[in-house]
Amino acid sequence: MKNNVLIVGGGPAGLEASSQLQRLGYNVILIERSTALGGHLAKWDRLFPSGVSARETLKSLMGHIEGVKYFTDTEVQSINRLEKSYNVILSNGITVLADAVLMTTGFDLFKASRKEEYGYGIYNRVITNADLEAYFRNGSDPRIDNPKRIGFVHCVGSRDEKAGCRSCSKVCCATAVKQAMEMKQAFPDADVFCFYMDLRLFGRHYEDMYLSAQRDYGIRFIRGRVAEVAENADGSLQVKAEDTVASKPLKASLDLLVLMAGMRPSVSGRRVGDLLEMPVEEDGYFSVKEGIVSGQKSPHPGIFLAGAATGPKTLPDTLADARAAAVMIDQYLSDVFPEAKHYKNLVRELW
Amino acid sequence: MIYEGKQKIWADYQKEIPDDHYFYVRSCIRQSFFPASEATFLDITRNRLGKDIFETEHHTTCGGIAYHSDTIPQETVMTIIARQFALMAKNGYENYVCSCITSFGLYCETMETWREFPELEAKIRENLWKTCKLDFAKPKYLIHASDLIYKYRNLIAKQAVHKLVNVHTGQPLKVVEHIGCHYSKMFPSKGVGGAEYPYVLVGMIEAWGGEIVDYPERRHCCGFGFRQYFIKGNRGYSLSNTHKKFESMEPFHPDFIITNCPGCPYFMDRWQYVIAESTGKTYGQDGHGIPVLTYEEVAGLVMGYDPWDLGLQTHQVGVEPLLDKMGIEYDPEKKYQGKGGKDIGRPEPCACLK
Amino acid sequence: MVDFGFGLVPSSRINLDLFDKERYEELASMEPDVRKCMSCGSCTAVCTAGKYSATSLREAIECIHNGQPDKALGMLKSCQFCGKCTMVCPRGINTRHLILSINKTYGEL
Amino acid sequence: MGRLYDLLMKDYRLREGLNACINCGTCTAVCPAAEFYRYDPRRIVDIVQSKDEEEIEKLLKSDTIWYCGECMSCVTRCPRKNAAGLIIMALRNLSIELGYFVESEKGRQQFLLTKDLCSNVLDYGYCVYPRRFDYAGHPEAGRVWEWEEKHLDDVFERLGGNLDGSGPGAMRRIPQEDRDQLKAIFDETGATERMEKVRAAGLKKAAELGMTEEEFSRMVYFTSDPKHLNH
Repeated sequence: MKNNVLIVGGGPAGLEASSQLQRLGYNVILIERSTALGGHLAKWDRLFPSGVSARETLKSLMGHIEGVKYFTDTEVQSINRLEKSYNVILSNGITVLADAVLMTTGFDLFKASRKEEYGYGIYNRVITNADLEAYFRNGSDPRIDNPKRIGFVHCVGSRDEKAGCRSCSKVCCATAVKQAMEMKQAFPDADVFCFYMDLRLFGRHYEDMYLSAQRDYGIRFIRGRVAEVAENADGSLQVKAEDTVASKPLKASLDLLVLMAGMRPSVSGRRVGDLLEMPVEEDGYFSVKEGIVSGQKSPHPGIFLAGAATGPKTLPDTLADARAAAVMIDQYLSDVFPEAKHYKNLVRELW
Repeated sequence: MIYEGKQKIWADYQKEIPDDHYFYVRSCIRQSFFPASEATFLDITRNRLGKDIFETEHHTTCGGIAYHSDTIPQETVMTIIARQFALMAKNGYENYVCSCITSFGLYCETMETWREFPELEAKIRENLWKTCKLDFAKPKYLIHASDLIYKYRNLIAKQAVHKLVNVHTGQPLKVVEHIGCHYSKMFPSKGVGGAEYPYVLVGMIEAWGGEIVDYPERRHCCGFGFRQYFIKGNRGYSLSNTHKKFESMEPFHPDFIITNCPGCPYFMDRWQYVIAESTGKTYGQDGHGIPVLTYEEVAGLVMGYDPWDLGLQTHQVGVEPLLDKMGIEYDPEKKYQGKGGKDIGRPEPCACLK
Repeated sequence: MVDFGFGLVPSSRINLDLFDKERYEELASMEPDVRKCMSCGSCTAVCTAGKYSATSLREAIECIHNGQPDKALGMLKSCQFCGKCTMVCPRGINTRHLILSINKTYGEL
Repeated sequence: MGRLYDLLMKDYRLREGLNACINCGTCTAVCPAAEFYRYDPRRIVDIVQSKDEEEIEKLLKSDTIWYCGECMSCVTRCPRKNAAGLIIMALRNLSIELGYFVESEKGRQQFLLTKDLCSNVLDYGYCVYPRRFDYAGHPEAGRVWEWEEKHLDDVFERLGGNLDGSGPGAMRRIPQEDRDQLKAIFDETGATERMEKVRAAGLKKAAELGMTEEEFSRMVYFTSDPKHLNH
């Protein structure tokens, strides 16, 4: 008999874990609440630092899940803990007896309109990082009309206690630098400004990206958080910040302002977490059993976590986390269901 | 500008404003420079709308201006405030409405500080009894007088004699709003519409037929700055901040400015005069300034009060072009007359500002 | 004109709209590395002239980017071209050549 | 932790207003004073949280802390829920308590502010009193105020005011018993002591400068060194 593993959330973490667990000889059931697999990756155009296509990346992830049973437009309705496993009823009426559950519920993008002073949804030429990716994908957005002066605001809904989100979203700095260069490619004679508090370009090749943005694209980095945005009579934007390096207030007129909306804990993921009585930390993300040595284990036996469900992560972080979770789940099931071992070995020989 | 976006935010900041029975507290600056505005507020609410707005001669300044000029300790201003609250309770009221924005902000801050530091509240309670033999009390509802006119805006519209519409073109008048800094910048939830897009004045203008124009420096302070005005050597600060606002609003050609803070209309009116007389620059049509009105004055005009009963003659920027646009009849001869037509002369004309 | 005993105060707000792009491109053509500055302040930290005068290459570059080249020139006028800053710049900018190029580009202002 | 910092921490406004600052500059970006004075509220918050005694003492004796207009625009925007405006008020309070305010040109202005505003409150029960707001000292109040000042009683009567009258109304005469209570509050809560302290420190400074009180007051009221501004 095969062990069932239920994976909640069909984003990159869910996809990667599905393919790994399937290869390890488990019967994987993947559910996704939206109509398509892929999560935020499905909405992105190119990925930092190298600019590879998000479409291609998603395609290769999808390429490894043949045989995985997945249901889209499907949510968890109820979960009951049995002696060794979980009895899960799905919104599509199907009941799953899961020997292990993996939460890959990901993140929500911060609702930029909550930073009222930036005027997203009020001033016509204020957009978000997600809007810009959509523009790169389908090439049109009425708000982007050959802009000559473009601004990027880092830390929108990150490192902001007023907005109720203290944590850093980890990916916005690199995304801003990437998108700034892409806009420069699209509009070569535009002036591009990035307003940052700290540039957190920690990953491999990220610093090169920053250097290139300065040296090759002439992008101007200004250390100061944008304090206020307003609309001029001609429809352009007036942006206020302090240039903290010069210790002086600064203003600029811009044709387009891009808000780097940060990561927030997934609301629907939290709903499933509540069904499982999964503890969350102050930042709203799920707690793990031990942060360092087993960051994929939840405090409950048989419940595992991967990806942004346990805090902001880059895509490579997320995929690595998913693989680690697969191994953790394999160890767990091997201990709890030793009788299934023989079958698993057969499957593994097939691969 | 996407109007629906603002509506979403306004929906998030709806504060509860009781319909009736208020203890009314005046503003030092409004009384000194716009006494008719407070008289109009009381006449509209009491006589036109039949509300119970109680005033006692025993209330005083809240001490806010002295406090924000750093001349009296926090404990002093808090005890004066406690005294005002106690008078409210003593007279059987629990709804407190104040005419001053500095007071309003200070009341909010004081109550918040008391909530956070109960030992301080206890100390103030003790001070109050020691000094005034009054029992400590807190208002159930604390609102600014502009909140109340906002609340009644549609009742006022029903009695409207004039609309905020240019009778010659049929177009709504373009209005710029200026919210006093201490209204909601410290406590966004205490203001109608919040801190970034306050609705308290916008709501009035919309209800009375005008059109609000947003401009980049809308949120910027008028520049009063307390000590920055009282000391002559500092007035450049005050002047320059108003100048910054007018330079920013100029391209939008507003017909007038509506304010809810006692100081702002004085400064935005008088600094236009100073800019005109010292640099020759004016911001209204052909040499005129842009009239800066209190919300009581605007409500009064809409309800058909005589402009000179509203005290519009005490503005340095002439309001006649606005009255003409609104089709309001007025007698230029009566503008500067005292009670019963008494001749008390008239101001000297300005060299530059019309 | 009436004298009120006070008047408008000059604004010190940086206005990025005043940034002179053409002239900056001239500078960048002479010394492309100007774009690489990340305002770390190493140059200013070791600057000998900076100990005795308001000399700061870090601030000068900032001023140029902020459309205030005259201020930038002021901050460089006491530079002795000792070259210490070149040794410490983590981005490997030829700072001496940069300073010369700044003076050349904006000097005649 | 140093002495001055401890004294500051006694002030509720500092306890309310100071959380860890990340130097993002949103306060300075919208500050009305930062554009027209040599002023950066972010730096002040940073100095206070550094707890550097020397730096804090410099601050307390400097013009810098007197540039703020207390509009509190900074409070709305801070991502760490700091209130630069409240921190400034606490610094000013301590500068006055320690008598440091007379060391700076802007600080000395407290000498006049305290005298004028407090006497308005105690004598009339108002912070502002029209008969004490003279056109000569306030030419910017306009030709219209020049006229109002001459006919104050008539103007108030015309506009439904009650200048110095009995009963309620605008600018009424506030009954003696109520002003007595204000005085009692001043005595009990340290305002009277504050007034005397500020006056004494001001007069001492005047003497140091070899000036009479009138000369000192004139200097304080009129002078503003260009060094405060940006060039």
